[in-house]
Amino acid sequence: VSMTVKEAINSAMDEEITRDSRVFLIGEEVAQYNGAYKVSKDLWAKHGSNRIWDTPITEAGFTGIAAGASLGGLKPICEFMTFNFAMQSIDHIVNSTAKIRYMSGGKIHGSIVFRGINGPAAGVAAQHSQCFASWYSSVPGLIVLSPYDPEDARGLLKAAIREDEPVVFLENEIMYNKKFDCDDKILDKDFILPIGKAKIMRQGKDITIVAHSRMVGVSLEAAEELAKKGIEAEVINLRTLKPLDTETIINSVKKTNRIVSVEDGWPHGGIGAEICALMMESEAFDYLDAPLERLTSADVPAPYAKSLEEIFTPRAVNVVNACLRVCNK
Amino acid sequence: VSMTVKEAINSAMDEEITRDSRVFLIGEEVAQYNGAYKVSKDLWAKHGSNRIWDTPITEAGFTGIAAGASLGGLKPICEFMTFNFAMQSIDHIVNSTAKIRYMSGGKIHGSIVFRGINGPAAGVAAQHSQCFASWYSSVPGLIVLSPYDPEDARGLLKAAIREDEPVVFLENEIMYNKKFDCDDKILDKDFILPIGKAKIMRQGKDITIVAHSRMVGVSLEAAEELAKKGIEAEVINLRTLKPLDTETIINSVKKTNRIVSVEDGWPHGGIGAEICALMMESEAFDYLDAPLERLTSADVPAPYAKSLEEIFTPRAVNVVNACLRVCNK
Amino acid sequence: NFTLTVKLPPVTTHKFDATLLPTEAVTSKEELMKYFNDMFTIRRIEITSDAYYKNAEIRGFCHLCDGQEGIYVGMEAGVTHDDCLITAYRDHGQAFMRGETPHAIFAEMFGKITGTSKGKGGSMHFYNKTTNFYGGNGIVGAQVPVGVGLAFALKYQKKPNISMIMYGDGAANQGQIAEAANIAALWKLPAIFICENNKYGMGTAIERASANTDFYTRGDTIPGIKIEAQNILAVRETMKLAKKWGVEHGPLWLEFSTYRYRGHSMSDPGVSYRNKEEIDKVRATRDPIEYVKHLILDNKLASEAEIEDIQDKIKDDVNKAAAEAKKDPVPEAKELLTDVFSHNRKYLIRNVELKDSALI
Amino acid sequence: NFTLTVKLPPVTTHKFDATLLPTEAVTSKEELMKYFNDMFTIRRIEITSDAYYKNAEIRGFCHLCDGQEGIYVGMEAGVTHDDCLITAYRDHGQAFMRGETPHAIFAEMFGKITGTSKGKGGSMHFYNKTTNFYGGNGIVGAQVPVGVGLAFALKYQKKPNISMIMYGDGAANQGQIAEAANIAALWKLPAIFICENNKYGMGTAIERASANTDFYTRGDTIPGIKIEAQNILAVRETMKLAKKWGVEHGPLWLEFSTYRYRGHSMSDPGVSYRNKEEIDKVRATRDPIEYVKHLILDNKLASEAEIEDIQDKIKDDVNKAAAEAKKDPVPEAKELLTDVFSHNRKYLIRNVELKDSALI
Ligand SMILES: Cc1ncc(C[n+]2csc(CCOP(=O)(O)OP(=O)(O)O)c2C)c(N)n1
Ligand SMILES: Cc1ncc(C[n+]2csc(CCOP(=O)(O)OP(=O)(O)O)c2C)c(N)n1
Ligand SMILES: [Mg+2]
Ligand SMILES: [Mg+2]
Repeated sequence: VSMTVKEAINSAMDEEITRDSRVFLIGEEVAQYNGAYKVSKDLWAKHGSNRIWDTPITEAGFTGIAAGASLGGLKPICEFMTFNFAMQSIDHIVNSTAKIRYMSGGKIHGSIVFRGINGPAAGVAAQHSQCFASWYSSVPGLIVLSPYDPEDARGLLKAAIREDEPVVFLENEIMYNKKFDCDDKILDKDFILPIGKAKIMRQGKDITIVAHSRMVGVSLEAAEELAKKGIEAEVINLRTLKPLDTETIINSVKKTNRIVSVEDGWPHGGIGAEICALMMESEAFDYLDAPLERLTSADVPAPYAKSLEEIFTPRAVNVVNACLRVCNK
Repeated sequence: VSMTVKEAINSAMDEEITRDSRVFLIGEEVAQYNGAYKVSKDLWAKHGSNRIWDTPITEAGFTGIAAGASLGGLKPICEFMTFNFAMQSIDHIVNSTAKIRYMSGGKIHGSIVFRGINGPAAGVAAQHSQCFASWYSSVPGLIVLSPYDPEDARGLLKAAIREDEPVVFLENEIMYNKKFDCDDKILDKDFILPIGKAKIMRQGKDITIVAHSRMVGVSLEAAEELAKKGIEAEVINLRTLKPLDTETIINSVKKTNRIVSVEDGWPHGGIGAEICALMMESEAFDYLDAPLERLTSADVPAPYAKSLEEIFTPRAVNVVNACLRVCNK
Repeated sequence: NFTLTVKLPPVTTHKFDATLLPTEAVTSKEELMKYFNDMFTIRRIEITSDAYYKNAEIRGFCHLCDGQEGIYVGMEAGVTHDDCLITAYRDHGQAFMRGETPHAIFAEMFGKITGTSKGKGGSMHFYNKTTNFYGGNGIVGAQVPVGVGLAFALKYQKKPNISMIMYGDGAANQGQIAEAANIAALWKLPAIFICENNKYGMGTAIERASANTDFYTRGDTIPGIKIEAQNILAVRETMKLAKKWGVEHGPLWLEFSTYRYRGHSMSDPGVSYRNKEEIDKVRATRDPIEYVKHLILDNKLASEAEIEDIQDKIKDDVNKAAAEAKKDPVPEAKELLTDVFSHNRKYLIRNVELKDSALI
Repeated sequence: NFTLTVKLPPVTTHKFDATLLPTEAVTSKEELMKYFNDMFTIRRIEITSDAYYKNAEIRGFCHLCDGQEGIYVGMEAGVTHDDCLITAYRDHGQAFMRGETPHAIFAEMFGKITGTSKGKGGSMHFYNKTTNFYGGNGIVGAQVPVGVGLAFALKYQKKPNISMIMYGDGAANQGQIAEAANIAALWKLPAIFICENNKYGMGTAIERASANTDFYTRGDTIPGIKIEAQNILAVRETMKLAKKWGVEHGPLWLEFSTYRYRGHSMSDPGVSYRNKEEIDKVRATRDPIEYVKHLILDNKLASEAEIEDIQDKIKDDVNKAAAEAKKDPVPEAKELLTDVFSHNRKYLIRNVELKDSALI
């Protein structure tokens, strides 16, 4: 089946809202406007005002309300038009949601999905382009998912909604309208991907490339280039950022002995840094023939100008360069 | 001179407020109450209501106001009773302050210090114990400082206030009342420590221990223990977390060939992870005789009970254990 | 059955028809004795906490509520445990009224595994899911949107209940309260906003923190009522009305005039920003326990001696509860890593040293 | 010198003595011609932006302000550039009025190094430090506390100026606005809160977003005034008054009734949540440019032909400015790493590949 990432998210929500009466969608412009990016297209028309809720532009307010609704036994899907705006309400994600099971000794908890656009998009400049993958991954009590393609988006979003924990689900605007040929199995109403499991997108024996979200595509593109140069890269799509699928990464490195990480977040303490730590703290270290190289966005706020934006996030050429270096080529 | 960390912060503010009429202190209870932790003791009495401002309990409001005042040419010291509460206003630190120089092509900027208690304190449980060191360090446009002792506190806070950039200054409640014997030079009104420079607290040839804030003390304690076992640890007090003093760390590792990182933040993407990345991406890698081991707080919200809190953050025994392992002892 | 009719103190309203408000309340010996019991127990819990804190058996922040007991007892007399309750860190009174025993409350503050949150939360983090008590929140203002979310869940599930959302006068200026109020008003949620105006937010008097100190008007379009909350019957009657209003019409904004006898928390002597006379005056004229005690004595529902016996017994029970809680075991090291996620699936939870991590 | 006295439209107030408000304004040919020029220039900038956007020469978000030009021009006629100005992402009009040329504005949107922010900010991020224009902010509501901070700085420095803080009807519900307002009121800051009520926040009509749509009352204790802001003279007179009030008394809350002709941003056709008649009606009856044009023509200050010449010239100038901006160079790769910190000291700024980092 041919499907866009947006359609995958839309259909996953549609089906889960149908399946479980506790599930509802809440956010800005999600109902009557069909979503600022049309991700919730037709959901309001189909499910009505009791299931799809338009909020005022008050992130702290509606995130807290979604959190409270989850404590009260509902299963909210809380949409942020982008995760940049969730900085206004991050306290509710962390302090009202993630920590509450622990603080209450297991008595109180919320099952809730926080989802929306994360990371650099196209031409929207610094305030609309931040990647929060690593911040949320650092918070105990949160599960963090980052889909790449429609298969990921459907399978992980359904898993997230059915999960009994607070889940942060990071989407990518640039990927929304990308069409993929997908296996028909993903259409199954119960198509669920396991949380905590990465996917090997491409087998390879010479070097491991670890990426998530849009950077998986960039890595696959780089892998094609590398293949032309005789280097077979294994590309890992992390899918879950917290908890990381350390096993898949380690096993790959045991095979390839080399690794590069690719992300469009900032460098400091990013997913790449965490993978460096994994290399240090696991048996993978002994298999490394060369140190890991990180590719990240530049350590600057996202620029608007195309000439700069293009070189702000990792491109295939950067991945190729890094892999060549790591392979000593 | 004998001085507590609290006195160091207090005197640094006092002198800088005296020195530069643009500098003022703003925050909750900082004036008439002398600060919730008495860090601003006597400042209001001395400098008056035009320099020391009590705010309502509205972090988003007063942080934004401080940010705006800095764009308007003042030099605010914006105190958070703890950085946990700054999650309500982190958008202003990141989007209204850190990014603005870049977004305006260099036209607009703010010189401002955000300071307050960071990280686990004693018996205050999960919502009051979060370490934000790595989050802020990830944001381009911010300088992040983390003092350990009164020398650090005075020298770095003065540097921060005089700096032309937004600075996040992370204090530690447990350290506030710790008294240190300090060199008299720190009393100098112009005692400034360089931003971006770490300090070697203890020379050693066998292993490098990198830490910041309270964990420097824990590391020094561990180093004493290790010395008894014949291992000479070099303890690095990072002081500046962003930009990291990579040179000092690398040089130390070149000498010791072994390294352990210690922090009381959560593991994922922490300062330790970034140091792992530094090891991977610098010549230090070639000097490592063993992989780095990270010590961090456990990956759980901070517990209240003493029996759990004690083992939630790294203790000297953990540092000793890790160093012994890294030294293959 | 003997009943007593009591005149209620005057009330101020905002966009609310004052004629709907009761001017008197009917009560009974049984009720008054129960109120006395509950309020006095709460006060003893606080006094005992104070002592244990000073003895370093309770750690960190500890916010006592003596002076405000009438609110916690009065509220519950007007609603049921099917109505949700959420508050801030000053939560001992609510924890007790929502079914926690003094033993479990002390155990929590002592950091014992028998505590209401297994010792993981401490003084600021009491919860009781079975009685719909959602905490206990250390972040000023944060409980308010969360409480509106509880109201949302009630309405969504078509339950005939309200969510009672408590916050302080200092918290009142938090923008998220305005945000949540706006949504509650738009969606007509059964959210009862309750401002406990005890005149200070930490060391700041209301006039220095709020441009508008008429907290009952701060819901803007939401009708508001201000009452003297040192009168437990006023609290009770207001909550009865609020429950009916909330279920039928939507949000309501209450201001409860009260006073805290103590400093803000155990680390605040509470005397630098107000004078002793002020405190003494409230103690002498507006104490919620004294009010009920006088009703009992004046109407000869019990004798001084009987009241004293009751007090002694409560004092004794609370002391014993604390002493016993002290003997309970502390959480074992393995508890450090539990309760991050549910037990439905296993995740590796990392410990300080990686090798000590566990699949939980 | 010929002057013209114009009756101003009716005004609604909140806690403000309405008799203080002017009921008429005096203007001149010179003024009116300038207003016409400025407003028409802004409109042409927007129309031209629309065309370039559709041609993919402008990227990302682009929020046009046509329909609201009277506000930007009228405000500046009542204040000076020593008064601070801050707004949200719909900021082209303000950028022009605060001294940026159409060339520099287009260059910014085209991502050119000659843009007002070297192409780093784009449509939402215009600033001009020398004329005290502080942006341009993409985060709904965030500019409001920042603007109050600018007012704080003015008062701190004892300057006789105000800070004008613009936000939309949708933004009006942001809690941080309430927080900042409370502080502005407590500290009597010269902060003028200006709600541009254009009836919609993205696709949401004000009634669905705000329980209280009387935005001029939302400052609570802060006096408020609501005006018909399609009338440039009403805007100007209100700002004159606001400046005096702000410097002398403190904050003031203004609601400017206006309308946006376009969708929310270039990606919104703007017709699903409102109908074409509504838009056409405003265009026909409340257009700010038409209002001034009629004043000019009715009072024979210029002829139809003269007006048409002016329009042609502006159209031409703006077109040329855009065409020239198109030819400007884009920022070079090395600009990626500049402007993170000042140039006073050198920090290593990391690039995508570590090896490409630079000490800047
Ligand atoms: C967001 C946030 N800011 C600051 C604090 C510190 N703090 C805790 S309680 C408090 C005072 C609150 O006063 P009030 O709302 O009147 O409640 P009361 O303590 O009087 O019951 C402050 C400033 C906090 N916990 N959270
Ligand atoms: C905190 C935040 N939430 C959401 C958005 C997305 N957003 C941008 S503009 C807008 C609508 C704002 O409407 P209004 O305040 O009425 O201003 P107008 O666009 O009408 O000028 C929204 C929802 C944002 N930029 N920031
Ligand atoms: Mg109070
Ligand atoms: Mg609008």
